[in-house]
Amino acid sequence: MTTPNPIVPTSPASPADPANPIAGTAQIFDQGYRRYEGERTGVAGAMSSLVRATWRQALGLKRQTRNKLIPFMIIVFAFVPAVVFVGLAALLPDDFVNELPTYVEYYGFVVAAIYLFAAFVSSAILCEDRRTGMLGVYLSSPLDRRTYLAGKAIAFCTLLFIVTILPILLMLLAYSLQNAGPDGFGNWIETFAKIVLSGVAFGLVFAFPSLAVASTTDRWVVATATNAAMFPASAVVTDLLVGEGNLTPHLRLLNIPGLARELTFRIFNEPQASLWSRFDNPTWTLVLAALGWILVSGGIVWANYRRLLVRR
Amino acid sequence: MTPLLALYRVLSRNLLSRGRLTLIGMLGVLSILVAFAINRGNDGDPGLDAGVTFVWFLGLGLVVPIISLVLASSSFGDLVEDETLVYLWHRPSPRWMLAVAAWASSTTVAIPATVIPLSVAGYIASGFDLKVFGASALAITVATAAYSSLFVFLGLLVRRALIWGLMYLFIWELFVARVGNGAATLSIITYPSSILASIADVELAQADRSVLTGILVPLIVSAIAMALTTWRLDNVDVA
Amino acid sequence: MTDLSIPQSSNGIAPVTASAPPAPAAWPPADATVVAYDVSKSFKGVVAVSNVSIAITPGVTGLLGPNGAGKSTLLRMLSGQIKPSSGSVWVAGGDPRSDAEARGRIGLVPQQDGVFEGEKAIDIVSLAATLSGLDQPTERAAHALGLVEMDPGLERPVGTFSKGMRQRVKIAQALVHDPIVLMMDEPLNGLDPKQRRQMIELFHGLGDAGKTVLVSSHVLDEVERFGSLVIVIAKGRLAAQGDFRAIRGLMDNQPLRVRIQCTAGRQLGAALVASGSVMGCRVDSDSLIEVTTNDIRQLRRELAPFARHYGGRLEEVIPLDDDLESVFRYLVGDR
Amino acid sequence: MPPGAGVNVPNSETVPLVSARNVSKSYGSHVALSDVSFDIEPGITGVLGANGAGKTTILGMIIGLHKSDGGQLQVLEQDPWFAGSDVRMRLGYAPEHHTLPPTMQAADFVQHVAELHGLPKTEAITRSSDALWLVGLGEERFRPMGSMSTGQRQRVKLAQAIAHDPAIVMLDEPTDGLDPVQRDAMLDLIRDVAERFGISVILSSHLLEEVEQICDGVVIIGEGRTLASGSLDSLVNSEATGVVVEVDADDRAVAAFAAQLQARGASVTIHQRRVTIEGSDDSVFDLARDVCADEGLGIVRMSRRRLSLEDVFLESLG
Repeated sequence: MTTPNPIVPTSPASPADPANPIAGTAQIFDQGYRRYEGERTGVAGAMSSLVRATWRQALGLKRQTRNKLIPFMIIVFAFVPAVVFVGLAALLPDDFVNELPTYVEYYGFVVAAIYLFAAFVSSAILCEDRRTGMLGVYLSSPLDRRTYLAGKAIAFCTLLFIVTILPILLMLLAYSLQNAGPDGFGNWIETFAKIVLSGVAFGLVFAFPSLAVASTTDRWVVATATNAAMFPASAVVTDLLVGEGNLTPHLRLLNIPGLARELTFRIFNEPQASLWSRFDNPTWTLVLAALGWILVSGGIVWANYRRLLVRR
Repeated sequence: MTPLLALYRVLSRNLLSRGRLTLIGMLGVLSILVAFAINRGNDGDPGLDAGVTFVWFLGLGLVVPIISLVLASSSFGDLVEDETLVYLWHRPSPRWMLAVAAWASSTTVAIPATVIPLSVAGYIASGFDLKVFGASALAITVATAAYSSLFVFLGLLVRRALIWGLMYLFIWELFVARVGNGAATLSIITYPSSILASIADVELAQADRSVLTGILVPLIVSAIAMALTTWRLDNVDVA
Repeated sequence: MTDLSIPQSSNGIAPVTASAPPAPAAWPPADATVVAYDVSKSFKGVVAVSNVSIAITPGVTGLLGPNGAGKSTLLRMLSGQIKPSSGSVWVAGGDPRSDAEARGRIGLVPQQDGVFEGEKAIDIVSLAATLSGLDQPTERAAHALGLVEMDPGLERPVGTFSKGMRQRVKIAQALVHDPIVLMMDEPLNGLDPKQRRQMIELFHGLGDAGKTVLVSSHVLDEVERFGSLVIVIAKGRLAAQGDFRAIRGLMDNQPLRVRIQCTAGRQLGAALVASGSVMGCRVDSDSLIEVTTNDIRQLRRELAPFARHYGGRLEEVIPLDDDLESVFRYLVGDR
Repeated sequence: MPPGAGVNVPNSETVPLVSARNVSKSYGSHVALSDVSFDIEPGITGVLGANGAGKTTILGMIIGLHKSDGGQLQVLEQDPWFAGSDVRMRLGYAPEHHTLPPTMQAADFVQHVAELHGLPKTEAITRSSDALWLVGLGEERFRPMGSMSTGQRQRVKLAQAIAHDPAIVMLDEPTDGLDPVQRDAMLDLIRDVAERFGISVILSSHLLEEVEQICDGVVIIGEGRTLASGSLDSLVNSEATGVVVEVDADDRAVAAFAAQLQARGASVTIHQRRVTIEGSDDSVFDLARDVCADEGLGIVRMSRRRLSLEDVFLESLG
């Protein structure tokens, strides 16, 4: 389609024309905008374009440097401990390597970075589209509200997995190279799977509530601030209620960071490290609570978007 | 209706968006819940210290400045953002009225959201001590009024007032002011904390001023902030 | 209208005296209600308006100019919304920036769409009335809404209004205190053709009642209906002020072209050339000619008798470049 | 691509691009459309209507955002409600508002919208660039859109609407906020898109002068009904007879001129200095000429009487 398109002259001069010896040695090409007759990719193509555009929007890619600043700073925060531990593992004698944090303990170092990332990215990808009228552009493309939200959610979750899975995989890789990783291939694969699974669980528990908050407003500053305050607040308040107020420990299921961490502990089957967020609930209630968070938050998002009058 | 009242009315209605009301309501409910928790944790001990510390730390330290910031900074901030300030600004009514209306509206919207839940929460957390209730109510009213005046000015001065305000709160009011005495004199939180400490007769860090000082200084701060806001209104370029 | 001028500076070649206003004796006119004296405005070193001196008298005046030429900036300086970097503004008795009373005599329709989204139309307009210190603000507001043909009883918040309805609320709040001077930045934007016509009639009525109505617009057909007085801003400077037909008359180096359709076109053209009223004549067909003239009035008078003389039926006489559009294009340097 | 393939106007001799038959739509008790019927043929069609007359609703229905309560709506031979994605893939849409993602570069934005409408990435990249060159923003295409002027944004909006080569492009107030010079340039561009590339244009505008300038067809919606639709020529040329003369004279002379005309049996109306002489045959031209010559009046302007679109519009609103 992009090859030059020669214009056939209406009455072409014959190359053999003796009176015009240079005829036929030149051509003028049709350039620039033209019709498109090729295949169209349909809704699937639109979704994939939406997901890629959302990644760029969240990370400030293909934009000026100041738009990249916040997301990349947070990502760096999430990776710094991993890099430090990898460095320590390389430098320290083998005996000490066992003293380094385990994979699941890593979340304790980066939970703040993760919820800041969730808070920032969720508002960046939802609020901006409403404020700039981009949502109207999407809804006049093959996408509709459902596919739009699905694309946004996919893009958001995959982004979150960058900070919930990758640093820990980095640790796994580095520890393995230091011979401090899991013994045997089977164990290695199992650990790998656990890391991915816990990263997914950890990410999803943060992802949906922050999307729900972002769906209520079109000002990203407000959404980011509310989200950033909501996660620690849910931890502090439930801890106070259960710890100080001796209320039912099931209230801890409302503690988003706590729930997320506890899920990872259960996946790795390790004793919990935290002293004050002690979960005694059986695992199935934790899973149920996580699903509840996801469903309720997803419902809030859908309710907000279903009613939304789109400015077109 | 006088111009001042009309301004007050439109500005308060502008502040009462669904999102803000939800936020305020949630914070109120949370404070009372936490207060109950503290009360239960006391197990019947006289909880004067616990109640005052709760009001001081969570109330004056966090809830009051943040609610004041959210409301007061958007009082002009929203108008600048929506480019509607001109409809109030261009009218011949005096500019100080506009400043005072903005302050009064954000304070009166904030007070039910701060004073009521936090004083009640302090009352509960202290094991139902009326002195704590009174002290909290006065201290929080003063703090809300003073913070609101500052943030009304900030909302007119800068575009991203929420972020600048949070930075000011966390760096100055909640950190530096609790470290040194000199800095404490120059921060708002010292004065309502002093009211709370004096009336309830409890020791709190950097809260050794008299009740009178505790009331007067925030009032003077509010007056200065209003004067600055009026000056800024006179000189601002309005879209 | 005698007050018209094309400052040399409009062509970018500023003579030494370009910043000085016209001779003080004649300027500003005694009945001027809006006067700007040598105002300039720059934003962070970028000049938006330079050295504009204008006086505006009662009646409807159209404010024109290309996008980015400083039109809105000038209007905002005249209304007092922004402070000139240099120069001074006087409107109806004072500087609108510092003098609240003078400001109170202005009705302002700003360019932006924003209104108080959560309020009802009647509340917005009566708020404006209250702030202007009027008694019975609700009655005044209902009256003003009636002027723009809106129902004062409308219960919906303005946030749900279409652009055209918001625009009329904006106009109503500007009219509610019966101002001496009305300044409106693109007030017809978003209105449908019927509403446009109503508003133009309203503006005419206000102008006839002795108000000074300053309206900026991008739509030249619309401005022609406001009346013939215009102010043209180009490249941050005052390019022209006055009756646009008179401005056209000052454009000496731009002869007028007229297209004529007449069954005896050829003979008519020859006769017009012979009489000296046209400088050139292009014959497009036997019945269609295009003539170029510097003496349009003589040409107009000769058309009917000459056509009759040759027994030609005159079917069409269309001046090609005496409208506001060509004046505009000339002044903003795009021909 | 074979030579000549670029000229591929959809064959719509028989089937219109958009056809509405008795379409109705209510929101609760509010009737937005009661009975709308029209056909939109290839070329440029202006959709006009008073504010709140249901114009936005019908445009929303064409892109499949609302379901009609009754009647039949066909866009590109499909029902847009049931085939929303397919229809929207072949539509281009430029919204009315001027806000565009401020941090995004124009080229990325146009590319993204082209991809959304089904173009593979490599195609989208080249066509984004082509479209931006076409609208005259070639050199500006890597600028963030937040730094662009209204005129440039309007061009970006056009570019994103046509980059994926739609069959129909819908432009909502495409000249809003443009100055006269920019407006003419934009209208030329739209003409170009329609004529050179065979993309049919549906545009909504409040400026009848510009609709008159570029549209081939017109649909007028009022109070939820179609008030008029058809080709522009058929609408403005119906029943218009007579001649309009503008004379170079003061009001009194104009009145005298009119009186003379009436004395010779003509039926005359005066609007400012413009005198309309009604009459079904062309002798009215001679009459106007003769009276002007006798009275020594200069003729400023003279033309066959023709309804303006504004007349049609206002009349159809009743």
